Amino acid sequence: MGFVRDAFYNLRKRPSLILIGFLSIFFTQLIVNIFIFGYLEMEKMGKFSAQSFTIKAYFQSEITDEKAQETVQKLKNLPNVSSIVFLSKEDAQKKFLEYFELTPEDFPVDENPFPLSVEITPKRVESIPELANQVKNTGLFDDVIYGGKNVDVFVRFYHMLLSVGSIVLFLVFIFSLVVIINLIRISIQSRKGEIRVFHLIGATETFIRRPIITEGFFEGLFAGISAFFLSILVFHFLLDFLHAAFPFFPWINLTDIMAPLLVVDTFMGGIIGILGSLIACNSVLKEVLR
Amino acid sequence: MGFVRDAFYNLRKRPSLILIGFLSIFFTQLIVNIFIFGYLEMEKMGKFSAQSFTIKAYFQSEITDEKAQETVQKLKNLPNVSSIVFLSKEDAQKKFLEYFELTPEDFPVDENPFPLSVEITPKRVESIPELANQVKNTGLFDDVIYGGKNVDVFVRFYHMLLSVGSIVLFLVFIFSLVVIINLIRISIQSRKGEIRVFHLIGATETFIRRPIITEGFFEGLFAGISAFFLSILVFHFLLDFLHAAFPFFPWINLTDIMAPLLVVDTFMGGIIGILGSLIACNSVLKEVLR
Amino acid sequence: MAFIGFDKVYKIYSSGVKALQNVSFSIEEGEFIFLVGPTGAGKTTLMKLINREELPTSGDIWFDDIHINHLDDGYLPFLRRNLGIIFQDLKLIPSRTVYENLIFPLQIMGIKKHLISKLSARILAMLEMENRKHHLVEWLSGGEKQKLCLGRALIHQPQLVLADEPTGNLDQYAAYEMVETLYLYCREEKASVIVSTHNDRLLKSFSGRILQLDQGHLVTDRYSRVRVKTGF
Amino acid sequence: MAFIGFDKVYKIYSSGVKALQNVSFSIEEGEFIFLVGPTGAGKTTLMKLINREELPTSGDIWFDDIHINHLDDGYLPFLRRNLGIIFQDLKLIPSRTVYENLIFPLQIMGIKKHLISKLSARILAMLEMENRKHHLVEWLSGGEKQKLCLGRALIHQPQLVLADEPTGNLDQYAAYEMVETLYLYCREEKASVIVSTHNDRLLKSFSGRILQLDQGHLVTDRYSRVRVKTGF
Ligand SMILES: Nc1ncnc2c1ncn2[C@@H]1O[C@H](COP(=O)(O)OP(=O)(O)OP(=O)(O)O)[C@@H](O)[C@H]1O
Ligand SMILES: Nc1ncnc2c1ncn2[C@@H]1O[C@H](COP(=O)(O)OP(=O)(O)OP(=O)(O)O)[C@@H](O)[C@H]1O
Ligand SMILES: [Mg+2]
Ligand SMILES: [Mg+2]
Repeated sequence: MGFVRDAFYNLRKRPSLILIGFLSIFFTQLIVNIFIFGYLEMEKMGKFSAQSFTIKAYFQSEITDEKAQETVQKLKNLPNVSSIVFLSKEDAQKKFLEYFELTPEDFPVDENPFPLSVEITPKRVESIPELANQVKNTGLFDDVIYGGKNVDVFVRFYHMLLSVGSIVLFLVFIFSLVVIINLIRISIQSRKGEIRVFHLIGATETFIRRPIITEGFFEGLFAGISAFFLSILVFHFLLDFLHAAFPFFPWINLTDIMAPLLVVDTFMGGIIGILGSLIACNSVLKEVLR
Repeated sequence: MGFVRDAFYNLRKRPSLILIGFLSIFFTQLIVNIFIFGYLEMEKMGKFSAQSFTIKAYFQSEITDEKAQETVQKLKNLPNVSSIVFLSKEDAQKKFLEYFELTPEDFPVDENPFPLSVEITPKRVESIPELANQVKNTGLFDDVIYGGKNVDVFVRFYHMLLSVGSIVLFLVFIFSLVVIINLIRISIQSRKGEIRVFHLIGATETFIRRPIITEGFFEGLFAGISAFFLSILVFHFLLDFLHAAFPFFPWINLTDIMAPLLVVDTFMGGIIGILGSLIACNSVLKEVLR
Repeated sequence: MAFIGFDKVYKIYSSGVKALQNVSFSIEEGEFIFLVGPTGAGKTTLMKLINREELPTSGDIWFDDIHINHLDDGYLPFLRRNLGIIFQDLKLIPSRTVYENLIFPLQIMGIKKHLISKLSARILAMLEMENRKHHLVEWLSGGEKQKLCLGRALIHQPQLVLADEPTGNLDQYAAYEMVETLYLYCREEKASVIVSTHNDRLLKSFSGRILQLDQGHLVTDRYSRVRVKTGF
Repeated sequence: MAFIGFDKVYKIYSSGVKALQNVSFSIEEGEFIFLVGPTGAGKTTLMKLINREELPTSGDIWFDDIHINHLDDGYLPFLRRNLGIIFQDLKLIPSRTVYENLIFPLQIMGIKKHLISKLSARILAMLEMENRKHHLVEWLSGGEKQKLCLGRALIHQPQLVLADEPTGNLDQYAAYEMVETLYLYCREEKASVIVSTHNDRLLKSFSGRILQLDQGHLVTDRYSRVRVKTGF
């Protein structure tokens, strides 16, 4: 494991380089973490709000009770459906009368005019429009209605976050990578003389690369882990603040985001470190060794 | 101007360093720009919404018409007041009757029960709570009311953005500075041999510093200006998207943010560049020159 | 088959300088060779060609049955491990210690720790630098650095030693000692040694073959035999 | 008042090495001095003290009425501009051209362009390196680099030249030429010149004062007069 010791030796000898590499990965990881936070928060909001949004679908009048029951069973199996309530004509009438505080006597008619209907609770808010469409497409319903504008706004926001988020994450990843590649390049170039001497007295390229790549890996890893800890700290205070400021909002729990953050940070840090140093080695070693 | 040419020579010789420095300043400037964007957008929303929020203040019953008129003049001069409308008892009664579609005959009373009142339109939403307080503190009013919860939420968001924003901006500034300091350090260290030779044959420290600081300045400046152009491009598309997605929202105009962005980016870039290279010189030159 | 063979070798640098022109010779195992010639004659260039630091513009170079100028880059390290080189510009790493610099050739070959310390102890004793073991190389005087280079060139017991102007910073006595060390190494290990030098007093103290370069041409190739070993 | 004065100078490095011990001497303007002594005797150290690269552990050093070891750092550049130094390890910048390296001392002093080109043309002619003007220094042979160092040391016409082992990579003829150039410079410009060398044949070719160091002690301080100027 001599090359690990060598890597640490090199890391120690170039504090400025390390600091920049560290800061860059760290900083970009923070941004990644903010997006993960935002995404998980959105998820939570989506789940939470889903309970207050339902889809109401009214069967066409010619549909029989049995046919309707059957349809309900089918709908229940759709992946986005959390629960589904079937309202018979009688249930509907009862609900109507209760709502207006009337008795059946106040409302005497020959035939019950209320249609059969279902009330579907979706698993997630953002799936409501799609689900409503699916229900409509069965062709059995007269009318399918849901929370309309509110849901649409939420869904639009959700998609915006996802698309902007993935673009930003991609950019941030590229940024980290470019920085690390170039830092390792500089690190190689600042050891140019040493590396040339090694090569001239018979070191193989593997011998020269190994500590450099180890160095990159550890740098990325440490930066990632540090970013994790700082993020947790920041989010801790942020969530405290948010809970205090908007207590009725469904804020995420710190413990829920810890595992995903840790995995993403260490993994991404390490990958960026290794990938960066590999690319840097390939691009600059040939030139240094001539 | 030999040292400017020298600075460019050095910049050209260390493309990796330049790239990182550039990317870091660039990236942090982008973040700064996003906050400037957010801030200006908030400003715009504040101004826009202000028109739909007014403060209503009802004079105490013992206040005379003249005293009230006088107070109105005074309030008009408060810095946060955009406009103020005085309602006499008669105006109030007329308004009430109009609202409920009644005629004076429907509402025959001896004495007009309506109090004197004013309706104040503020310049900015976020100043409403403060303004309301000022009005209340005159001691002449029975009751001062305004949009309540909506305004409070907006104001809370506004302050959150300001405080989080200024913390983030500060961090970002420090980050840029640390990166630049360390890059210039590396740049100095990678020229260590050269600088030592210069010093040994009689170069003054000023002679050695000048191209380094020039180098830092130009690096910062270019990164800042580039960040400006990219930001403008990104905001252009973002605003297009936002206008299309939420057309009735008071989105900012691109032309409104161009000037502040340009000033902040070039200025901050240059300052970071100069400051960074100055600090780097001081900290590392002594050691290199021993 | 010769140990080292140069066959009509030309080396013309990109700057247009003709460093070697039509150089042909061959060296057997165990030969001791002085390479002489004025400044800029091409001595260092010749050594760089053997080391494959440079490729010849034309001509062929053989080393122990290997065609050096057609050698795959991957085999380069294994070629170089057979060589022990004292570079004209030393090529030490100033920020590392004497000991670290000395054992680089062994580390590179992945030699075991205990063998490294045994070999290095012997070399340090030979150089009389035991007490400088942990000094940084940048603390050494010019002559001390050159002695360290000798140690680094011999520590892995190479088949061929290239010593490029190894006595430039040494006084006459130390210079004689250094060349004597190389001469004995050549005799005892049956290794070939090529010493480039400007110091013609050394030529008179050791028998050996003399290759003389002038403006890139090999102008002399002769044996000189020292009748009475004079010492210094 | 002497031009250069050493008064009971000791230099003990942090590693514990006693490089100079109780060294006292003085040098007048226009003197030509050989500094001799075996490897590690302290020659380079003595020159580093004059250049203020190192501070003495104790004792005083004077240069033209200036107390060097009490000199404020800010005046250092102005002290050094009076010196022309050929460093033992050359201290050229390999990635720059011959011309760029040559004119650094002039650039540093802010000399005007036309004067720079006039002075550099003269030096390049003296070195016979006009055709190498735009070559990178890393392309030069060892001897050529040393000649370039001579040029850089003289181009700004310093009052004092320190040449530390300037002939290590030169053949006997080129070495003689280099020392002759320094000798003539000393005569014509009334400058003092200190040449450290291991090459005792040079001592026999030029008259001058000889300072001999041994293990940090100044053991000899004598004049040698060459009766018949032999040349080479
Ligand atoms: N990389 C290079 N590019 C261009 N020219 C070079 C290069 N290396 C050496 N030369 C030139 O080739 C010629 C031979 O150089 P070389 O170093 O072989 O001489 P040398 O015999 O070792 O001289 P010295 O005794 O001064 O060390 C010289 O004129 C030198 O300037
Ligand atoms: N920076 C330093 N730190 C510690 N010891 C040093 C340092 N520089 C030189 N020395 C030691 O001081 C002694 C004198 O060194 P110096 O370089 O002056 O010798 P020199 O006479 O120039 O020898 P050479 O002829 O080999 O160049 C040597 O033993 C050397 O190892
Ligand atoms: Mg050579
Ligand atoms: Mg010396």
